[in-house]
Amino acid sequence: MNNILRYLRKGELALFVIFLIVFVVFSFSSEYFFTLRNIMNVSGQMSIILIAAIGFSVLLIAGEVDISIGSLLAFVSIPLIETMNITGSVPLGIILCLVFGILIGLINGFFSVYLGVSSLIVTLGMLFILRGAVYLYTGQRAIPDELMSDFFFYIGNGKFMGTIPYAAIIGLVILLVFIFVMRNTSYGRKLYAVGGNQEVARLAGYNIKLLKLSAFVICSFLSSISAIILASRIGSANHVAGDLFEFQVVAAVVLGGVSLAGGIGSLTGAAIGVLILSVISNGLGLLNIDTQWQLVVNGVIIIIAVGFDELKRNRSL
Amino acid sequence: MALGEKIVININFKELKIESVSKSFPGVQALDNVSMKIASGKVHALMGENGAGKSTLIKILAGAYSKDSGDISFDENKLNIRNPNDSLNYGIKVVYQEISLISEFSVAENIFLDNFPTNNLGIINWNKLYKDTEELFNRIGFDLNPKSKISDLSISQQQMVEIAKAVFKNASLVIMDEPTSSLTPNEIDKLFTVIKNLKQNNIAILYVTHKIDEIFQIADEVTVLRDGQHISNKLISESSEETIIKDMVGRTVNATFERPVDISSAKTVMKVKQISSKNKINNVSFDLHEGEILGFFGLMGAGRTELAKAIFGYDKITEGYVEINNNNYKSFNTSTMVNNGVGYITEDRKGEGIVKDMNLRENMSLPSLKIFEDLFIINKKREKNAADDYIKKFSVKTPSSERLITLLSGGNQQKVLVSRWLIRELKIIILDEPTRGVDIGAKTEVLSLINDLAKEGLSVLLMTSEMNDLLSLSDRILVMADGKISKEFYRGNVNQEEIFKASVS
Amino acid sequence: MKFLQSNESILFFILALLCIFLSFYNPQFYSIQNIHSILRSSSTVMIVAFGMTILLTSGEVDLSVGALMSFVTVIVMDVINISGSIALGLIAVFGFCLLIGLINGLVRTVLNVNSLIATLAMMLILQGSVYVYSMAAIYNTHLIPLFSFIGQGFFLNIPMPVVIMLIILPFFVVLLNFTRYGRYFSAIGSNPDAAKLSGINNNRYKVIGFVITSLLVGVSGVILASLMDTGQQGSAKGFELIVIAAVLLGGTSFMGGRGTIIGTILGILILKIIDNGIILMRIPQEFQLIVPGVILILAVYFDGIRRKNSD
Amino acid sequence: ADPKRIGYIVNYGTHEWYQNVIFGLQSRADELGIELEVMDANLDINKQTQQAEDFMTKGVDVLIMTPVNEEGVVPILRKAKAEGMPTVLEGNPAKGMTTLFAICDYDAGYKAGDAVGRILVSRGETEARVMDVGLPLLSATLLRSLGFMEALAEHVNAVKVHELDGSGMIDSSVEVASAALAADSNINVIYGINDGSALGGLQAWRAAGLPEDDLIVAGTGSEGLAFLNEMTKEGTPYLVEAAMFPEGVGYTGMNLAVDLFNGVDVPEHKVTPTLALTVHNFAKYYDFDKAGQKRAINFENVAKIPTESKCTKYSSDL
Ligand SMILES: Nc1ncnc2c1ncn2[C@@H]1O[C@H](COP(=O)(O)OP(=O)(O)OP(=O)(O)O)[C@@H](O)[C@H]1O
Ligand SMILES: Nc1ncnc2c1ncn2[C@@H]1O[C@H](COP(=O)(O)OP(=O)(O)OP(=O)(O)O)[C@@H](O)[C@H]1O
Ligand SMILES: [Mg+2]
Ligand SMILES: [Mg+2]
Repeated sequence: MNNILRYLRKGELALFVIFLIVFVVFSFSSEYFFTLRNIMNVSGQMSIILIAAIGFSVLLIAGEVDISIGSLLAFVSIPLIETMNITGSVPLGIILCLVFGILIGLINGFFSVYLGVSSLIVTLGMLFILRGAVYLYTGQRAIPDELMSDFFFYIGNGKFMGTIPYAAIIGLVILLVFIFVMRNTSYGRKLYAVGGNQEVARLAGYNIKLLKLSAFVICSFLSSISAIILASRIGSANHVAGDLFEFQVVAAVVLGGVSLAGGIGSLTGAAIGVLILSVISNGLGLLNIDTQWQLVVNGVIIIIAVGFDELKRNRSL
Repeated sequence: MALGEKIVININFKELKIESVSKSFPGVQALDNVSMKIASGKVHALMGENGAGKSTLIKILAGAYSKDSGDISFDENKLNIRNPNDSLNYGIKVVYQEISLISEFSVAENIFLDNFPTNNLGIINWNKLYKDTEELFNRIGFDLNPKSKISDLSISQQQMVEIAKAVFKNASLVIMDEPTSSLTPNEIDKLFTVIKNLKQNNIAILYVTHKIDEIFQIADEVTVLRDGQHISNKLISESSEETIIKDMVGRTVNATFERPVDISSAKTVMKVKQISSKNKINNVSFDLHEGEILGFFGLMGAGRTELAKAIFGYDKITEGYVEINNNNYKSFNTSTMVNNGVGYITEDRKGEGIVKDMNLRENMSLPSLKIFEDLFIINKKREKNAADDYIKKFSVKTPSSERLITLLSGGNQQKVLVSRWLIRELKIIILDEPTRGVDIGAKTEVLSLINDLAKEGLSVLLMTSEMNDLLSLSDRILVMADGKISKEFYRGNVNQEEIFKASVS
Repeated sequence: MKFLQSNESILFFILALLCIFLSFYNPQFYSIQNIHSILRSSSTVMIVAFGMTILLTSGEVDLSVGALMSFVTVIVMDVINISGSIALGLIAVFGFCLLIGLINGLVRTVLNVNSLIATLAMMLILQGSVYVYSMAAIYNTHLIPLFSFIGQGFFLNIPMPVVIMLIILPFFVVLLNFTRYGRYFSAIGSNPDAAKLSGINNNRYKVIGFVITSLLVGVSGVILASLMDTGQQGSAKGFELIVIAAVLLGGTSFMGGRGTIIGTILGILILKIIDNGIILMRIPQEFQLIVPGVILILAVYFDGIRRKNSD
Repeated sequence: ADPKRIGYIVNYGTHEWYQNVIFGLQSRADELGIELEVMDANLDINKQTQQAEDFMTKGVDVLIMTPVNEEGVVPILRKAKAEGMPTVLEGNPAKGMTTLFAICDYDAGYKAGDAVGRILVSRGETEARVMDVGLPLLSATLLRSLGFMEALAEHVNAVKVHELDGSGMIDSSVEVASAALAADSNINVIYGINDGSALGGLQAWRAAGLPEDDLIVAGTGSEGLAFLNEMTKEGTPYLVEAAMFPEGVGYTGMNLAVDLFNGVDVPEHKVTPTLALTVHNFAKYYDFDKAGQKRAINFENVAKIPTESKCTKYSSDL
């Protein structure tokens, strides 16, 4: 415990406390909440957002943004499912899905970095384009997974030794790897520098364009992994998948203290942000709170959590 | 950069040659066939008015701008500088005029920004990073925790980090663009020691400054630019202050100021009573009289900037009050102060001064738009006329008032920011390093304008690190240390030694 | 000639191209009915976009406009149903919008929550609480003709929503271009510290920006309620994205500092004419997503090139 | 023994239609003394999957689901089967399901088309020029449009002039219908795949200032009060409603869930009643209080409506 506390920085600590409060409140108010099964469920459920949030944070830290990830989720699951259905090979489908993800990342990056169009605009456009393309291709019908392979089913639905969801394991591994990369490698620090002050980074001889492009690719790549887990959980390439996903990710990541202005924030924080929102959603569901109230509570909690954090950090403003 | 291509550094060159380098921006010929030679082991000073082209030349050497024509070479070897990375590989290190650090990073990370110590996998060796930084600081005799975050440092501490960053290793040519503009005398001494050290290591130094006395302390040679053209090149031993200034401005300038004898009997325009703030200010009180120039001295981090910001309503005060126009303000913001006729010029031009999306005219009129209004609508013509007046008065180098402010040279931007407040009726002006980066000609103009305005009744809070200006202009000097006022001196009985003593207590 | 060098000229060019192309394809494009239809549906977007332009210029954004708009339709219909008075309905709507705008503004300035997040949260809150207010849609039972006139009527053969938009428009053109408040909004968006140190009360103007936007949503919401003849929860879905996309297309910067009302108007017209053209041409409606996406990217790209060349 | 707790995951719980489905489920659950818990996926397919897991954690006796998308619930059904959780679907069939309760979309549309066709014939018209305010996103709504057009064609020459995507929302329907009417307003029938779409089409017609005398509007769903309000107006063109009685759907669904729990033999598809409602016959099924804006369903009379044992067409026939 002490180690965890030392590891968390000031802002993250405040969030962690909020998380603990939420956790304790739910544990007392719902008999189902603090059970191994439920906790494992939540850890699996949150991995979809978590993995995309990691990529999204990396990109934000590098000073760019990608709001097309929700549409991307729907888009890249098409090559995944189609390939599996046609060739009968799950790995091939996964590879193709990731390749498409990387390609979209490259396109986003190319327009933002090399053609100089603000990434918000590019990816806002991409949000429309990808969703439209999905509707066109699928004729607004979901494409079912006809292969029904156990392996694919287990990615999103299976549990290691019957307890720990594989999705949670995937999410955790990716999180740890990227926490390390962002904190302790020169590549990670360079991304921070580029997002923190692009001009300074340029004068330090960085290849800004390549660095940013790589961040776009990481974001799309990780979102594609989320897409695979989601596709496994919903057994299809689904045209309605990922709607408003970008909002959920933005809320979680900013709640976790990653700045929209670039260069500030940590993946640990982002992960705590995801954790808080996922646990709240799960807890409210278990308590049978009506959707309309869930929305209100979610909104209020986001304001309180971010506001509380900001107030602590910057009283004078 | 083509992959695999390796640039060979020849550190053992005799001189860096700049031959007929030209560079133009739309509407401006920033450099016009400029040639000069910088010998290794020598300090070469580069001087010129604001907008003369000094920073442009430096940015070309640094690979930040590409030149239109001309050659740059180490002895006979032509350099091919296409981007900052090339320049760094040639060993050209720059201390930029504007602070160029990542504010969220630690000191050590900033110093090794272009060269993190890593293993083969790109994993950073943090111990080595901090140890190397510590060693570097020891070597250049300057005391700072390598783990501190840049945003927690004062401007002058940041400047020292900039310098350390440039000199740390592999340098063949070190370029310093006004490195002392935000340093205290003590730090300037340290810098000069560093420079001597570099000389001994046979490193060439290009040194840009507006402080003419400095070049006589450290430079070996001086080149003067005017309007992008090479004007003169002399050995220091063969030149004098007068000749250099004459080369720079094309005329002589006079820099002594007359002050009225007794100001303390004038009526009080502002009373600061026991104010404290979260940002360091601790129980500060003083009165300001009409027409008085009240100088503030302090070492870096003494809290002058914080005091200025607290008085101006930028930072909230936690205790005390400010009395102005017969009102007591305990809680107020910047617009309260501006409405009471107070103005403020920041020391952080880039961060807090200029509005980069606006042109020169709009930047100038920002706090005074009310006076250009005809019934809610801004009268652009009057606004433009006012801007043109000040462009002329301070000889701001710009094709027109409609130019984006970011396209002006640093010193010219500063002139715009000074004009920003002079355009309107003011009772009190707070000047935090008002002449930072302003060339000697314009500086004299700014200072004598301040003097004239004070004679007409404007009260001035003057915070400047330039001791000479402070001494020659102030009617009274308050010395600050650690957020408090430690001592008060009156014009006529100031003693530099005592001032320093008071500032460290 | 100066006009031709501006961002507006690119948009204008795109717009003209679209119109020419569509009128060749289908002469119905220029039918008075079609023009009415385009303008009517543009005006609700434009009205809100005026406010959004101000907000984006000052470096803020409001994602709650869509949710607020559907809430407004419910309130206005319900209050008029109960009270039988349009005036009371409008008072309720604008009172409510004022409150929401104030909350958005204060959360942004006092709690210092990034407005993207603050208004995203407000969006969730409004989406939820509109059902707390009434689970069922509210139908027009008051049958006051004047109310139907607001959205469906014509004045001098111009649809009323367009008339309302045209009344509001000049106010914002003047505000942003010719008054000091316009300058303040861009200064705050471009460099908040410099603005503050110039004696501008940033927070006050930010709150004002949020309040103006919310009040404009009130206007659009009333028009929408009249047009639907219903107070409908969940209407105006995705409205915020369309408004923001149009404002950005119009050349306003998301980072603040730059904004133009004329650009915004052109941006909206382009998007709406594309929507319209796709229906006229009987192309699959999926393209209503794809085409604006492509145009958004290209327009901003060309604007960037133009800017580079002129600097 | 009867089940004690039943969980229902609705796809879009704030929609009037589903509020009334829930009302029907709850009415029957109350009669049987069953505790009904409802979670709302709010059109988020990922959330629906999570909620199914949550219900399994809670261990309800039967799980009822209206899929956000029918392909998307296949893995949930697989998990439920593995856990031995009896599951009932509402709306559309999905691979691996046990039983389903739903209206027949095609047949509902067909009944409305038939009613409209008769009115046209009685008016001496020979052609139906239709603006279909549809929702191609869902196969269910496509089936409705198809049924409507095929029934019309049996009476008159039926032409689909406009095929629109109104998102099922009144505001987008107004917008797309306005554009369509501007392109070609020579139509005499507006069909909406739900009440919002039909009303949106009608509102667009009104905003364009077109005459209402020869127009016929038909809606679908009997979702809430909207069609009753409009239908009872003097001189309205809104003449036909393909009623689907959502309360009845819920009522039937609860019975089906209990049967499944008790091991009674259940049909693969339990069809719930639909009917073409007009201003003349609605009172038999709905007690409508216009001033108080309330309606009350007559479960008994709805139960008497003869139902198909199987739909004429399914989404697989599209
Ligand atoms: N990026 C740019 N775009 C357009 N004009 C520029 C740009 N950079 C510099 N200039 C112009 O080139 C001229 C030389 O500027 P430079 O910054 O080199 O002056 P300087 O000698 O460094 O002055 P200072 O002492 O004020 O720093 C100025 O007129 C300036 O306005
Ligand atoms: N000992 C210190 N350790 C860390 N930060 C410090 C320390 N002293 C001052 N600072 C920071 O330095 C910054 C600037 O200091 P300040 O402006 O008070 O100095 P000053 O008296 O105005 O001198 P100058 O303007 O010449 O640097 C402030 O942000 C302050 O927080
Ligand atoms: Mg310079
Ligand atoms: Mg200072």
